[in-house]
Amino acid sequence: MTSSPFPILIVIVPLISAFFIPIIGWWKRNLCYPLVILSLFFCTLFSILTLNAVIQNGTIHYYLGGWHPPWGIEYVVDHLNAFVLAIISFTSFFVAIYSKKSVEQELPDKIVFFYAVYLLLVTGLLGIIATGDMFNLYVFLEIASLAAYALIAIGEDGAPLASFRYVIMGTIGACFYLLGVGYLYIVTGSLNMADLSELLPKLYHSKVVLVAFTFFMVGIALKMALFPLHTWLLDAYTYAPSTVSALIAPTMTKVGAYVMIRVMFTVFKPDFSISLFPITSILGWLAVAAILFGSIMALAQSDLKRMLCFVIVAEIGYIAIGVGIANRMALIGAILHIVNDVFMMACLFLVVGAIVYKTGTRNIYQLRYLHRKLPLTMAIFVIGALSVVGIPPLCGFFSKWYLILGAFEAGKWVFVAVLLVSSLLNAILFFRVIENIYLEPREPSYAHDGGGPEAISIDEAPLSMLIPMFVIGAGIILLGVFSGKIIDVVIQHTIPPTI
Amino acid sequence: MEFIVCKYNYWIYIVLMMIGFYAIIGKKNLVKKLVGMNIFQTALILYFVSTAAKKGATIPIVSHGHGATEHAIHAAQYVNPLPHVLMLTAIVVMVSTFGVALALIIMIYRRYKTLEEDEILKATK
Amino acid sequence: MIAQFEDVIIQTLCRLLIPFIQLFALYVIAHGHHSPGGGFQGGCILGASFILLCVAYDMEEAKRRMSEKLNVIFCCLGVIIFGGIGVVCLILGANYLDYGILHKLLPVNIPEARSLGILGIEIGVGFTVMAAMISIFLNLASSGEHEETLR
Amino acid sequence: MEGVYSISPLLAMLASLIGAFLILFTGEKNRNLREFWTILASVITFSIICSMIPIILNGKIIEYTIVNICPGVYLQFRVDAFGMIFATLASGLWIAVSIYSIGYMRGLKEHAQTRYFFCFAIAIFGAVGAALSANLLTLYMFYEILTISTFPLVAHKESPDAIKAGRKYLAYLLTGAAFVLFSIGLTYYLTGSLDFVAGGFVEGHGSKNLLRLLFFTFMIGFGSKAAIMPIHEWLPSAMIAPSPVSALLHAVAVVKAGVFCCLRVIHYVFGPNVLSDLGVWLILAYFVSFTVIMANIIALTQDNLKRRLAFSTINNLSIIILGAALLSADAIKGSMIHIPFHGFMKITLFLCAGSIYVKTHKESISEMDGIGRQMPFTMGAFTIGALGLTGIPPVCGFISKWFLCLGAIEAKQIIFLCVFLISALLDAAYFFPIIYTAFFKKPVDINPHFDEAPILVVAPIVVTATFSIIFFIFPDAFLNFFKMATMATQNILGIG
Repeated sequence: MTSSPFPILIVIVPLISAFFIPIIGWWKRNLCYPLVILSLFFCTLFSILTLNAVIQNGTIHYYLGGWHPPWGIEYVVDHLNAFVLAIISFTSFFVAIYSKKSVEQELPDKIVFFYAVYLLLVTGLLGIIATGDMFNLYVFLEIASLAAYALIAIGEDGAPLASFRYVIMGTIGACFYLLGVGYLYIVTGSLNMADLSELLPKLYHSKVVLVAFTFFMVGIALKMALFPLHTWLLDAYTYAPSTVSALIAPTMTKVGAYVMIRVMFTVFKPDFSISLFPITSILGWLAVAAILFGSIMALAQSDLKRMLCFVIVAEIGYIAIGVGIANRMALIGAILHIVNDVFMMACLFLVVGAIVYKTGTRNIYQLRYLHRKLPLTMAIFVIGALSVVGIPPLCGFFSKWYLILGAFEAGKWVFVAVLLVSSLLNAILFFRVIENIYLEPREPSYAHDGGGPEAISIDEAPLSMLIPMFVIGAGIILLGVFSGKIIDVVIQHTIPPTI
Repeated sequence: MEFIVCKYNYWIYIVLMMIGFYAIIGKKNLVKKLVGMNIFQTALILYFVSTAAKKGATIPIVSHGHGATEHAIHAAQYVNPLPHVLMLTAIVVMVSTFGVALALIIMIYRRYKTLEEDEILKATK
Repeated sequence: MIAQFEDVIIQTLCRLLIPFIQLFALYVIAHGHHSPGGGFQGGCILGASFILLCVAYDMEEAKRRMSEKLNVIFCCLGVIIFGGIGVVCLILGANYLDYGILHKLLPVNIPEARSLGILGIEIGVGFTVMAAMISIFLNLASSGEHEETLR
Repeated sequence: MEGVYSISPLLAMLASLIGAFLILFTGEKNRNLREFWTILASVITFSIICSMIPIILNGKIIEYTIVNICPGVYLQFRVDAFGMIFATLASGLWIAVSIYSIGYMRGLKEHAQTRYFFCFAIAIFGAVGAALSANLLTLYMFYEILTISTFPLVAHKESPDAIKAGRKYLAYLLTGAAFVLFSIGLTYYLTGSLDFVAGGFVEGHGSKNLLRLLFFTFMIGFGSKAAIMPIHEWLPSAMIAPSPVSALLHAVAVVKAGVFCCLRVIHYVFGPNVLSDLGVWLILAYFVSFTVIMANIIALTQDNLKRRLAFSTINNLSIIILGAALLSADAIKGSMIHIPFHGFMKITLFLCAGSIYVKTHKESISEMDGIGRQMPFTMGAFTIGALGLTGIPPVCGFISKWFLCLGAIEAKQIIFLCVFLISALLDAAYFFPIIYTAFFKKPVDINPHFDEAPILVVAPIVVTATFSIIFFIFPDAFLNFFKMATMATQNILGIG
């Protein structure tokens, strides 16, 4: 049976290009960058076409090698997949465009391998999302993680150690996931997600299934850096090269969140994950801890990138809180937040990369007068920051809105309070930075001389950095304004019908 | 008692896994941590392979051509190949993880001239 | 890191053994699709033969026979062969890695096309595994300096 | 009520938004062009909004839907009489304040003027958007835009004090916004709808106690912007901002938006029936009465002119909310027309304060001896505004206060009648000394000759002061504030 080849092409295009790059790199090193751009462009194109096809005709199944499930590996692209695929490939495309100058500056002699591993990482991420097979998911998870370890390790001083810790934690997470797969396999004899979801309901009271589910949740929580298991994230993302953080920070953890939603609501049915086992309430409270911890710890940071890493911990908490509340509104919020967060984090980390590229510092207190030097970059930073704070027309607000509605519906007032408090904490967080950038405190006596450090003139980041930042920034606004449309067309189909 | 003895393979894998886990958490030397990680992963492989074990069964290959006399055709006659295949893939993944981790350790060693975690932390402070 | 001494017995034995090891590796690769063996195991053996060369002589000798550049190219080539065969299937109108469709290209019937397709895959896997083995060994043995010569 | 589908509300919004970005991109290099954009945008916005007045007066409602936000909630504009009052006020005074700002900013050679004009335009965008919103979520969106865009204006001076004031401003308003968001979420959860309905839509949803909670979280949220007493502290601090900004904060956009939102909640979310049923109106009324009196007493003690005006603003805002909370027809009408009338009078006062600052760099009342002789136009306008706020007849403040008092009597609440009267007395007690100081005290320095601020500064002051008087004689002049307030009141109370 042949069907639309897009699901496999999305994964295969970056994979093969990844291995062409070293070969081409030796021949002509300058060709690497165009090749990466080209392949990711096709990747984005295919994933958008897939999304379109899914919206029009429903779920796409693709059987690798023509083997039908449950024997062969199946790629299933439904609304949730297609949407996340489009977002991730879109982001990685623009981060790749952005990477040129930054990589030339930070890693001048590793360009060839950088791009090869970059594409491998994208392959892994897209594979995780596209596949419909539990074990295949594990393989892609490890491909993505391995590429991430390598990319993080080439960062600045503390990077190798941070990366090593990430290796240890990530491997444990992956092993737990694999154990979960093993347990499910011995009770059902299947690895296919759709097949499993049909076989499992009869076994819901088996302890083995319960243990498998627990292993899944712990493993995935490690990979997505949910609160008590987030420690690897901070150092790793802080010390990674700018481009790498800009790619990994938005995507990796969000893909983890996607896997969690997939396992909880596709492989296991909602009536198992919600009613038979108190996992949702555990998740909810962990998420509360994550949000508060992340936001408060972020306040204590003077390194902009590290602060954003704590913000990621909090943002993951948002997604987890939505899954933890587990009603329709909250899930819409959680899935919307996956998308929004990819954009917001990409935007902020890209801006940080541009700041580092231009000034070489990430210290919040050394950013003064930067709005004179990098006016556009800073404007985009403000957009991203306000979105994280949750100012309405920007996308960050809408996911928060749905989460709050969901929490109301579930009668979980504490969650509502936490969501609101966290947006206040975020406001403190980002306005502290904005204030440092934009306001130029001076002695009152100089208040009216109309002067200031006029010597600082505009010295914007190069165009190859500005365009991606601009696109992502515009994306934040558009995602916000059209969030209702997105939910109508895509997200509402991703919610399991029994919720 | 029967619970323990009859499922000895699971117990072994759990014990191995915990040894590995202990090494990851308890040891300060990075290489020992790595070894712990490997034990952890190996325990997993053992677990998978042992689930597929079957007494008196043969390999799931239909020999042909070279005058084969016996085929294992019924499922009871051969061991389940799938866990082995999965583990083959998992081993590759684990070897690559191991390789990456070793490369990282070399980088760390070059930078700090030590592999003891507390000394590294002291050096970075 | 490897001690720089030369032992005539070891070196001679290795010189005798290595061709046979490599031949055996090729056999394992070539028979992977219908008997125990395959690209993975064969690739490992092939890689091991080079590692043996390194151990018996020194790394320079091994690098002379298998330069790093060539090694990386082999590594990439393997994956490209693998993926390429899949893409060829895709182009011919079947699913990815559905080798049966290769009968359109090759003068064989469908089952044989399947068999040949898998053989192609095994060869690709063999290349990559061999290159990866050598690369890991060289990296570790040179405590990471190997990669610096790659630029 | 009949709805008309028209793109005008969107056009009005776009005019100010595009204007803002034109200002930003023109930048410091071409100042005249930049300020031309400001004026152009304000005039266009104002004229588009005015073009909608006749339709509203015909008893119709203008609607325009942009996009669906979540089930049952649209990003939507719906222009009714009450929204129209605020929209005309905000956009109309924008013209005056922009002209004044040009004079003020150039007069003082302020820094970062582009940022100033940009944020100003965005703030007006937010205020007009809030006025035209059809539902709570749209309202919240513009409310937040307004909050954020005002922050750089408050901290404009960038002195440590100004930055502190900016932080305080954000802390109060964003906390308030969190309360608002909570309330909006709860409203949606209880009713499944967020659309404003004259007379309220929460009736019959949720338990009484839950509705009481909802009402108070709403009031805390929007009250933070309307500076009701325990949460008013940011407003006097924000006086550190340039005078046109203070005018914006106090008369045009920010606090008025807070009051506007409060009134929207009182009359278009809850409605008089529910409120009297719940009994919360009385609590709110006592609360704001306290604010009315306290603010005036504190104002008496202030020497800084702008701080004194700030407390006067707190007082007037609470008067508006008190009127709305009394739930009687005249009180509602009075409070609604007090929004624009107070706007015109207060803007006059603030612009006067700014004008004095431009010319003499004086901020304290005690330094202003005899300043009226030096700046007769400014101080004349100041006198008109002060008389108006006290409620003395030839100025429009009398009309709104008259209706408020009538409303208190109608509601049979003599206490609140007393509150109105005492507050008027106290108004007199702190405004008249200023007038006395300005005109009758001997100037300290010996140059009492005529020396006015630049024409661009004085002209808007004279215009707004003139309008304050015109509105007394013809409350319906030009913009039909009175008719619209009457219409809105009738809709709320379900009469006619």
